[in-house]
Amino acid sequence: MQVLYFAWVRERIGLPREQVQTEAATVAELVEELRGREERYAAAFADLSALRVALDQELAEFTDPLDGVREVAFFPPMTGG
Amino acid sequence: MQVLYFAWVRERIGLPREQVQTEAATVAELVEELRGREERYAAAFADLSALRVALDQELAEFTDPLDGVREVAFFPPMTGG
Amino acid sequence: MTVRVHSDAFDPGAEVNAFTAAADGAGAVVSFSGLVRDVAGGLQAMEIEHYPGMTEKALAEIRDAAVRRWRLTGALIVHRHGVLAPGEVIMMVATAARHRRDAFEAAEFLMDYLKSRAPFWKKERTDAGAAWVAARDDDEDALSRW
Amino acid sequence: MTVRVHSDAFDPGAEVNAFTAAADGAGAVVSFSGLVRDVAGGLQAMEIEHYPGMTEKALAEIRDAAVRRWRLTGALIVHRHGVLAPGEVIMMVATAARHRRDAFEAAEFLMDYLKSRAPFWKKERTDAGAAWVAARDDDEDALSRW
Repeated sequence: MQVLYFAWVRERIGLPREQVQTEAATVAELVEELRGREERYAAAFADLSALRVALDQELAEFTDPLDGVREVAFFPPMTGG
Repeated sequence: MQVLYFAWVRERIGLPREQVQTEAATVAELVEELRGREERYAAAFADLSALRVALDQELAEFTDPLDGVREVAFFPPMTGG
Repeated sequence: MTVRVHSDAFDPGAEVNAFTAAADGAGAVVSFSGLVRDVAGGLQAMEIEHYPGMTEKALAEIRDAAVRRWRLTGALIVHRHGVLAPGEVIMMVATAARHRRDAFEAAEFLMDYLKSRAPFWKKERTDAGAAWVAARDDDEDALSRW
Repeated sequence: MTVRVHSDAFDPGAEVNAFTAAADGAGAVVSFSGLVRDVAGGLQAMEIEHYPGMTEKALAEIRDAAVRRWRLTGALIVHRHGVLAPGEVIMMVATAARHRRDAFEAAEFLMDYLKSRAPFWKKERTDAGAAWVAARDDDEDALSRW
Protein backbone atom coordinates (compact mmCIF):
# COMPACT_ATOMS: atom_id res chain seq x y z
CA MET A 1 0.00 0.00 0.00
CA GLN A 2 0.96 3.63 -0.37
CA VAL A 3 1.93 5.31 2.90
CA LEU A 4 1.96 9.12 2.94
CA TYR A 5 3.50 11.51 5.46
CA PHE A 6 2.70 15.20 5.94
CA ALA A 7 4.13 18.20 7.81
CA TRP A 8 6.64 17.27 10.54
CA VAL A 9 5.94 13.56 10.13
CA ARG A 10 7.19 13.90 6.54
CA GLU A 11 10.21 15.90 7.71
CA ARG A 12 11.19 13.43 10.44
CA ILE A 13 10.88 10.42 8.17
CA GLY A 14 12.45 12.28 5.25
CA LEU A 15 9.94 11.08 2.67
CA PRO A 16 6.56 12.33 1.43
CA ARG A 17 5.36 8.82 0.50
CA GLU A 18 6.51 5.27 0.02
CA GLN A 19 5.20 1.86 -1.07
CA VAL A 20 5.00 -0.49 1.92
CA GLN A 21 4.51 -4.28 1.82
CA THR A 22 2.81 -5.33 5.03
CA GLU A 23 0.67 -8.03 6.61
CA ALA A 24 -0.46 -5.62 9.35
CA ALA A 25 -4.16 -6.08 10.15
CA THR A 26 -4.67 -2.66 11.73
CA VAL A 27 -3.18 0.83 11.61
CA ALA A 28 -1.62 0.22 15.05
CA GLU A 29 0.14 -2.90 13.75
CA LEU A 30 1.45 -0.97 10.74
CA VAL A 31 2.79 1.72 13.10
CA GLU A 32 4.59 -0.98 15.14
CA GLU A 33 6.24 -2.32 11.97
CA LEU A 34 7.34 1.15 10.87
CA ARG A 35 8.68 2.02 14.34
CA GLY A 36 10.87 -1.09 14.18
CA ARG A 37 12.51 -0.07 10.90
CA GLU A 38 14.78 2.83 11.80
CA GLU A 39 15.28 5.55 14.38
CA ARG A 40 13.65 8.24 12.17
CA TYR A 41 10.43 6.18 12.06
CA ALA A 42 10.58 5.58 15.82
CA ALA A 43 10.98 9.35 16.31
CA ALA A 44 8.07 10.18 14.00
CA PHE A 45 5.73 7.68 15.67
CA ALA A 46 6.92 8.25 19.27
CA ASP A 47 3.66 9.82 20.45
CA LEU A 48 0.52 8.62 18.71
CA SER A 49 -1.61 11.17 20.58
CA ALA A 50 0.17 13.83 18.48
CA LEU A 51 -0.71 12.03 15.24
CA ARG A 52 -3.75 11.55 13.04
CA VAL A 53 -4.32 8.89 10.41
CA ALA A 54 -6.41 8.79 7.23
CA LEU A 55 -7.36 5.63 5.32
CA ASP A 56 -8.07 6.16 1.64
CA GLN A 57 -8.37 9.88 2.36
CA GLU A 58 -10.88 9.59 5.22
CA LEU A 59 -9.95 10.33 8.85
CA ALA A 60 -9.70 7.06 10.78
CA GLU A 61 -8.65 5.54 14.11
CA PHE A 62 -5.42 3.69 14.93
CA THR A 63 -7.53 0.67 15.85
CA ASP A 64 -9.15 0.53 12.37
CA PRO A 65 -8.47 -2.50 10.10
CA LEU A 66 -6.43 -2.17 6.90
CA ASP A 67 -8.41 -4.65 4.76
CA GLY A 68 -8.71 -3.32 1.25
CA VAL A 69 -7.03 -0.02 2.11
CA ARG A 70 -4.78 1.35 -0.66
CA GLU A 71 -3.57 4.61 0.88
CA VAL A 72 -2.61 5.33 4.51
CA ALA A 73 -1.58 8.84 5.57
CA PHE A 74 0.02 9.97 8.84
CA PHE A 75 0.11 13.62 9.91
CA PRO A 76 -0.18 15.95 12.89
CA PRO A 77 -3.50 17.59 13.87
CA MET A 78 -4.65 19.92 11.11
CA THR A 79 -4.12 23.67 11.26
CA GLY A 80 -5.97 25.05 8.26
CA GLY A 81 -8.22 28.06 8.10
CA MET B 1 -40.82 71.15 21.52
CA GLN B 2 -40.28 69.47 18.15
CA VAL B 3 -42.35 66.32 17.67
CA LEU B 4 -41.28 63.97 14.86
CA TYR B 5 -43.20 61.10 13.27
CA PHE B 6 -41.75 58.27 11.18
CA ALA B 7 -43.01 55.47 8.93
CA TRP B 8 -46.76 54.72 9.28
CA VAL B 9 -47.07 57.11 12.25
CA ARG B 10 -45.97 59.89 9.90
CA GLU B 11 -48.39 58.69 7.21
CA ARG B 12 -51.39 58.48 9.57
CA ILE B 13 -50.78 61.90 11.07
CA GLY B 14 -49.86 63.35 7.68
CA LEU B 15 -46.81 65.28 8.92
CA PRO B 16 -43.13 64.45 9.37
CA ARG B 17 -42.70 66.92 12.25
CA GLU B 18 -44.39 69.79 14.06
CA GLN B 19 -43.76 72.31 16.85
CA VAL B 20 -45.92 71.47 19.88
CA GLN B 21 -46.60 73.73 22.87
CA THR B 22 -47.33 71.53 25.84
CA GLU B 23 -47.31 71.39 29.64
CA ALA B 24 -47.25 67.57 29.58
CA ALA B 25 -44.91 66.19 32.25
CA THR B 26 -44.38 62.78 30.64
CA VAL B 27 -44.45 61.18 27.20
CA ALA B 28 -47.74 59.47 28.15
CA GLU B 29 -49.33 62.83 28.97
CA LEU B 30 -48.13 64.24 25.64
CA VAL B 31 -49.68 61.27 23.85
CA GLU B 32 -52.99 61.93 25.64
CA GLU B 33 -52.96 65.55 24.49
CA LEU B 34 -52.18 64.56 20.89
CA ARG B 35 -54.89 61.88 20.88
CA GLY B 36 -57.43 64.54 21.90
CA ARG B 37 -56.63 66.80 18.94
CA GLU B 38 -58.05 65.01 15.92
CA GLU B 39 -59.02 61.57 14.68
CA ARG B 40 -55.78 61.10 12.72
CA TYR B 41 -53.79 61.50 15.97
CA ALA B 42 -56.14 59.14 17.81
CA ALA B 43 -55.60 56.60 15.01
CA ALA B 44 -51.82 56.94 15.09
CA PHE B 45 -51.67 56.56 18.88
CA ALA B 46 -54.42 53.92 19.23
CA ASP B 47 -52.06 51.13 20.33
CA LEU B 48 -48.99 52.24 22.26
CA SER B 49 -47.59 48.69 22.29
CA ALA B 50 -47.05 49.13 18.53
CA LEU B 51 -45.10 52.36 19.05
CA ARG B 52 -41.67 53.39 20.21
CA VAL B 53 -40.54 56.79 21.44
CA ALA B 54 -37.18 58.60 21.41
CA LEU B 55 -36.33 61.65 23.51
CA ASP B 56 -33.59 63.83 22.06
CA GLN B 57 -32.65 60.94 19.76
CA GLU B 58 -32.34 58.28 22.49
CA LEU B 59 -34.85 55.43 22.86
CA ALA B 60 -37.08 56.07 25.90
CA GLU B 61 -40.18 54.86 27.72
CA PHE B 62 -43.70 56.34 27.64
CA THR B 63 -43.44 56.90 31.40
CA ASP B 64 -40.30 59.07 31.01
CA PRO B 65 -40.45 62.79 31.98
CA LEU B 66 -40.21 65.53 29.34
CA ASP B 67 -38.22 68.08 31.45
CA GLY B 68 -35.66 69.75 29.23
CA VAL B 69 -36.47 67.58 26.21
CA ARG B 70 -36.32 69.43 22.88
CA GLU B 71 -37.15 66.66 20.42
CA VAL B 72 -39.67 63.81 20.80
CA ALA B 73 -40.03 61.19 18.07
CA PHE B 74 -42.75 58.55 17.65
CA PHE B 75 -42.34 55.57 15.34
CA PRO B 76 -43.08 51.85 14.95
CA PRO B 77 -40.54 49.17 15.95
CA MET B 78 -37.45 49.44 13.78
CA THR B 79 -36.86 47.18 10.79
CA GLY B 80 -33.34 48.01 9.60
CA GLY B 81 -30.61 45.63 8.55
CA MET C 1 -14.28 51.89 13.39
CA THR C 2 -16.44 53.60 10.75
CA VAL C 3 -20.20 54.16 10.59
CA ARG C 4 -21.78 55.49 7.38
CA VAL C 5 -25.40 56.16 6.43
CA HIS C 6 -26.23 57.32 2.92
CA SER C 7 -28.55 56.79 -0.02
CA ASP C 8 -25.80 56.01 -2.53
CA ALA C 9 -25.15 52.43 -3.54
CA PHE C 10 -21.84 50.94 -2.37
CA ASP C 11 -19.67 47.99 -3.42
CA PRO C 12 -19.55 45.45 -0.56
CA GLY C 13 -16.57 43.60 -2.04
CA ALA C 14 -14.53 46.79 -2.32
CA GLU C 15 -15.58 47.69 1.25
CA VAL C 16 -14.44 44.29 2.55
CA ASN C 17 -11.09 44.59 0.79
CA ALA C 18 -10.43 48.13 2.05
CA PHE C 19 -11.56 47.14 5.54
CA THR C 20 -9.28 44.08 5.53
CA ALA C 21 -6.29 46.10 4.36
CA ALA C 22 -6.84 48.60 7.21
CA ALA C 23 -7.52 46.05 9.98
CA ASP C 24 -3.97 45.94 11.28
CA GLY C 25 -2.88 42.63 12.80
CA ALA C 26 -6.21 40.91 12.17
CA GLY C 27 -6.25 37.17 11.52
CA ALA C 28 -10.00 37.01 10.94
CA VAL C 29 -12.41 39.25 9.04
CA VAL C 30 -16.17 38.62 9.05
CA SER C 31 -18.61 40.51 6.86
CA PHE C 32 -22.38 40.49 6.63
CA SER C 33 -24.49 41.98 3.82
CA GLY C 34 -28.25 42.37 3.86
CA LEU C 35 -30.03 42.32 0.49
CA VAL C 36 -33.45 43.42 -0.70
CA ARG C 37 -35.27 40.11 -0.94
CA ASP C 38 -38.47 39.58 -2.91
CA VAL C 39 -40.22 37.36 -0.36
CA ALA C 40 -43.71 37.09 -1.88
CA GLY C 41 -42.87 37.88 -5.53
CA GLY C 42 -43.82 41.07 -7.34
CA LEU C 43 -41.64 43.39 -5.27
CA GLN C 44 -40.90 46.55 -7.24
CA ALA C 45 -38.91 48.54 -4.71
CA MET C 46 -37.94 48.75 -1.07
CA GLU C 47 -38.07 52.20 0.52
CA ILE C 48 -35.91 52.72 3.58
CA GLU C 49 -36.80 55.61 5.85
CA HIS C 50 -34.55 56.65 8.71
CA TYR C 51 -34.21 59.26 11.45
CA PRO C 52 -31.26 61.50 10.47
CA GLY C 53 -29.19 62.33 13.49
CA MET C 54 -30.48 59.56 15.72
CA THR C 55 -29.46 56.92 13.16
CA GLU C 56 -25.79 57.87 13.22
CA LYS C 57 -25.86 58.15 17.02
CA ALA C 58 -27.54 54.76 17.50
CA LEU C 59 -25.13 53.01 15.09
CA ALA C 60 -22.10 54.58 16.80
CA GLU C 61 -23.39 53.40 20.20
CA ILE C 62 -23.88 49.86 18.88
CA ARG C 63 -20.38 49.87 17.39
CA ASP C 64 -18.90 51.19 20.67
CA ALA C 65 -20.67 48.46 22.64
CA ALA C 66 -19.13 45.82 20.35
CA VAL C 67 -15.66 47.39 20.63
CA ARG C 68 -15.91 47.34 24.45
CA ARG C 69 -17.02 43.73 24.54
CA TRP C 70 -14.74 42.01 22.00
CA ARG C 71 -11.10 42.44 21.06
CA LEU C 72 -11.51 43.95 17.61
CA THR C 73 -8.96 45.51 15.31
CA GLY C 74 -11.73 46.96 13.14
CA ALA C 75 -15.50 47.44 12.88
CA LEU C 76 -17.57 48.86 10.02
CA ILE C 77 -21.27 49.63 9.57
CA VAL C 78 -22.67 50.95 6.26
CA HIS C 79 -26.44 51.38 5.81
CA ARG C 80 -28.37 52.83 2.89
CA HIS C 81 -31.66 54.71 2.94
CA GLY C 82 -33.96 55.73 0.11
CA VAL C 83 -35.39 53.61 -2.71
CA LEU C 84 -33.71 50.26 -3.49
CA ALA C 85 -34.44 47.61 -6.12
CA PRO C 86 -34.77 43.85 -5.42
CA GLY C 87 -31.33 42.25 -5.09
CA GLU C 88 -29.59 45.49 -4.07
CA VAL C 89 -27.38 45.54 -0.99
CA ILE C 90 -29.13 47.43 1.85
CA MET C 91 -26.35 47.39 4.40
CA MET C 92 -23.24 45.65 5.62
CA VAL C 93 -21.20 45.21 8.75
CA ALA C 94 -17.62 43.96 8.97
CA THR C 95 -15.49 43.02 11.97
CA ALA C 96 -11.80 42.17 12.27
CA ALA C 97 -10.07 40.42 15.17
CA ARG C 98 -7.10 38.23 15.93
CA HIS C 99 -9.35 35.23 16.49
CA ARG C 100 -12.37 34.16 14.52
CA ARG C 101 -14.77 33.73 17.45
CA ASP C 102 -14.44 37.43 18.38
CA ALA C 103 -15.04 38.51 14.80
CA PHE C 104 -18.09 36.25 14.36
CA GLU C 105 -19.70 37.14 17.69
CA ALA C 106 -19.15 40.87 17.26
CA ALA C 107 -20.66 40.79 13.74
CA GLU C 108 -23.76 38.95 15.00
CA PHE C 109 -24.05 41.38 17.90
CA LEU C 110 -23.85 44.38 15.53
CA MET C 111 -26.58 42.87 13.36
CA ASP C 112 -28.87 41.95 16.25
CA TYR C 113 -28.70 45.45 17.73
CA LEU C 114 -28.87 47.20 14.39
CA LYS C 115 -32.10 45.32 13.55
CA SER C 116 -33.93 46.37 16.72
CA ARG C 117 -32.22 49.55 17.91
CA ALA C 118 -31.29 51.62 14.86
CA PRO C 119 -34.11 53.84 13.53
CA PHE C 120 -34.73 52.44 10.05
CA TRP C 121 -38.10 51.42 8.62
CA LYS C 122 -38.71 49.43 5.45
CA LYS C 123 -41.65 49.79 3.11
CA GLU C 124 -42.25 47.35 0.27
CA ARG C 125 -43.80 48.51 -2.99
CA THR C 126 -45.49 45.75 -4.99
CA ASP C 127 -48.06 45.58 -7.81
CA ALA C 128 -50.70 45.32 -5.06
CA GLY C 129 -49.60 48.51 -3.30
CA ALA C 130 -47.22 49.51 -0.54
CA ALA C 131 -46.86 48.09 2.97
CA TRP C 132 -44.56 48.71 5.91
CA VAL C 133 -42.48 45.69 6.89
CA ALA C 134 -43.47 44.51 10.37
CA ALA C 135 -40.77 44.00 13.00
CA ARG C 136 -40.12 40.34 13.76
CA ASP C 137 -40.51 39.13 17.33
CA ASP C 138 -37.45 36.97 16.91
CA ASP C 139 -35.37 40.06 16.08
CA GLU C 140 -36.27 41.52 19.47
CA ASP C 141 -35.70 38.12 21.12
CA ALA C 142 -32.23 37.93 19.53
CA LEU C 143 -31.01 40.66 21.89
CA SER C 144 -31.44 38.38 24.91
CA ARG C 145 -28.39 36.39 23.71
CA TRP C 146 -26.04 39.24 24.59
CA MET D 1 -21.86 25.43 -3.59
CA THR D 2 -18.24 25.70 -4.69
CA VAL D 3 -15.02 24.38 -3.10
CA ARG D 4 -11.65 25.49 -4.49
CA VAL D 5 -8.09 24.71 -3.36
CA HIS D 6 -5.17 26.36 -5.16
CA SER D 7 -1.89 28.18 -4.64
CA ASP D 8 -2.91 31.30 -6.57
CA ALA D 9 -3.87 34.42 -4.68
CA PHE D 10 -7.55 35.42 -4.94
CA ASP D 11 -9.53 38.62 -4.37
CA PRO D 12 -11.94 38.10 -1.44
CA GLY D 13 -13.99 41.20 -2.30
CA ALA D 14 -14.51 40.04 -5.87
CA GLU D 15 -15.38 36.57 -4.56
CA VAL D 16 -17.98 38.00 -2.16
CA ASN D 17 -19.55 40.09 -4.91
CA ALA D 18 -19.73 37.19 -7.39
CA PHE D 19 -21.05 34.90 -4.66
CA THR D 20 -23.72 37.43 -3.66
CA ALA D 21 -24.82 37.93 -7.27
CA ALA D 22 -25.22 34.16 -7.68
CA ALA D 23 -26.96 33.48 -4.35
CA ASP D 24 -30.49 33.59 -5.69
CA GLY D 25 -33.13 34.82 -3.25
CA ALA D 26 -30.70 35.38 -0.39
CA GLY D 27 -31.39 38.13 2.11
CA ALA D 28 -28.18 37.57 4.07
CA VAL D 29 -24.60 36.89 3.00
CA VAL D 30 -21.83 36.18 5.52
CA SER D 31 -18.17 35.92 4.61
CA PHE D 32 -15.09 35.02 6.62
CA SER D 33 -11.47 35.56 5.56
CA GLY D 34 -8.43 34.19 7.34
CA LEU D 35 -5.21 36.19 7.04
CA VAL D 36 -1.55 35.41 7.64
CA ARG D 37 -0.95 37.08 11.00
CA ASP D 38 2.48 37.91 12.36
CA VAL D 39 1.82 36.90 15.98
CA ALA D 40 5.29 37.19 17.48
CA GLY D 41 6.88 39.62 15.01
CA GLY D 42 9.54 38.72 12.46
CA LEU D 43 7.37 36.42 10.37
CA GLN D 44 8.78 36.14 6.86
CA ALA D 45 6.42 33.65 5.30
CA MET D 46 3.71 31.12 6.01
CA GLU D 47 3.93 27.81 4.18
CA ILE D 48 0.72 25.87 3.82
CA GLU D 49 1.00 22.17 3.06
CA HIS D 50 -2.05 20.08 2.20
CA TYR D 51 -3.06 16.57 1.15
CA PRO D 52 -4.17 16.80 -2.48
CA GLY D 53 -7.24 14.67 -3.07
CA MET D 54 -8.21 14.34 0.57
CA THR D 55 -8.40 18.13 0.96
CA GLU D 56 -11.03 18.59 -1.73
CA LYS D 57 -12.97 15.59 -0.42
CA ALA D 58 -12.90 16.83 3.19
CA LEU D 59 -13.98 20.34 2.22
CA ALA D 60 -16.83 19.01 0.07
CA GLU D 61 -18.03 16.86 2.99
CA ILE D 62 -17.95 19.85 5.36
CA ARG D 63 -19.87 21.95 2.83
CA ASP D 64 -22.44 19.16 2.33
CA ALA D 65 -22.94 18.88 6.09
CA ALA D 66 -23.65 22.62 6.30
CA VAL D 67 -26.05 22.46 3.35
CA ARG D 68 -27.97 19.61 5.00
CA ARG D 69 -28.20 21.42 8.33
CA TRP D 70 -29.08 24.99 7.35
CA ARG D 71 -31.32 26.49 4.65
CA LEU D 72 -28.65 27.97 2.41
CA THR D 73 -28.93 29.46 -1.04
CA GLY D 74 -25.14 29.38 -1.45
CA ALA D 75 -21.92 28.17 0.16
CA LEU D 76 -18.31 28.81 -0.88
CA ILE D 77 -14.94 27.60 0.43
CA VAL D 78 -11.64 28.81 -1.09
CA HIS D 79 -8.31 27.78 0.50
CA ARG D 80 -4.78 28.50 -0.67
CA HIS D 81 -1.68 26.36 -0.24
CA GLY D 82 1.97 27.16 -0.84
CA VAL D 83 4.02 30.10 0.40
CA LEU D 84 2.17 33.21 1.64
CA ALA D 85 3.42 36.56 2.95
CA PRO D 86 2.20 38.24 6.18
CA GLY D 87 -1.15 39.97 5.60
CA GLU D 88 -2.12 37.75 2.67
CA VAL D 89 -5.53 36.09 2.62
CA ILE D 90 -5.18 32.35 3.31
CA MET D 91 -8.76 31.29 2.81
CA MET D 92 -12.37 32.35 2.89
CA VAL D 93 -15.82 30.92 3.32
CA ALA D 94 -19.11 32.54 2.37
CA THR D 95 -22.69 31.52 3.06
CA ALA D 96 -26.00 32.90 1.77
CA ALA D 97 -29.44 32.34 3.26
CA ARG D 98 -32.83 33.98 3.53
CA HIS D 99 -32.25 34.75 7.20
CA ARG D 100 -29.12 35.97 8.88
CA ARG D 101 -28.99 33.38 11.66
CA ASP D 102 -28.66 30.53 9.14
CA ALA D 103 -25.91 32.34 7.24
CA PHE D 104 -23.94 33.16 10.41
CA GLU D 105 -24.25 29.70 11.96
CA ALA D 106 -23.36 27.91 8.75
CA ALA D 107 -20.26 30.10 8.25
CA GLU D 108 -19.05 29.41 11.80
CA PHE D 109 -19.73 25.70 11.32
CA LEU D 110 -17.72 25.66 8.05
CA MET D 111 -14.82 27.40 9.82
CA ASP D 112 -14.88 25.16 12.89
CA TYR D 113 -14.82 21.98 10.81
CA LEU D 114 -12.34 23.32 8.29
CA LYS D 115 -9.90 24.14 11.13
CA SER D 116 -9.89 20.65 12.61
CA ARG D 117 -10.97 18.32 9.80
CA ALA D 118 -9.43 19.57 6.56
CA PRO D 119 -5.85 18.37 5.92
CA PHE D 120 -3.87 21.63 5.94
CA TRP D 121 -0.74 22.33 7.97
CA LYS D 122 0.91 25.68 8.52
CA LYS D 123 4.62 26.33 8.94
CA GLU D 124 5.94 29.74 9.96
CA ARG D 125 9.29 30.98 8.67
CA THR D 126 10.90 33.64 10.86
CA ASP D 127 14.42 35.07 11.28
CA ALA D 128 14.89 32.46 14.01
CA GLY D 129 14.00 29.52 11.75
CA ALA D 130 10.92 27.57 10.78
CA ALA D 131 8.29 25.96 13.00
CA TRP D 132 5.03 24.09 12.44
CA VAL D 133 2.01 25.82 13.92
CA ALA D 134 0.51 23.70 16.71
CA ALA D 135 -3.19 22.85 16.64
CA ARG D 136 -5.17 24.73 19.28
CA ASP D 137 -7.18 22.72 21.79
CA ASP D 138 -10.00 25.24 21.53
CA ASP D 139 -10.24 24.56 17.80
CA GLU D 140 -10.98 20.91 18.54
CA ASP D 141 -13.32 21.94 21.39
CA ALA D 142 -15.23 24.24 19.02
CA LEU D 143 -16.67 21.18 17.26
CA SER D 144 -18.66 20.23 20.36
CA ARG D 145 -20.97 23.20 19.67
CA TRP D 146 -22.48 21.52 16.62
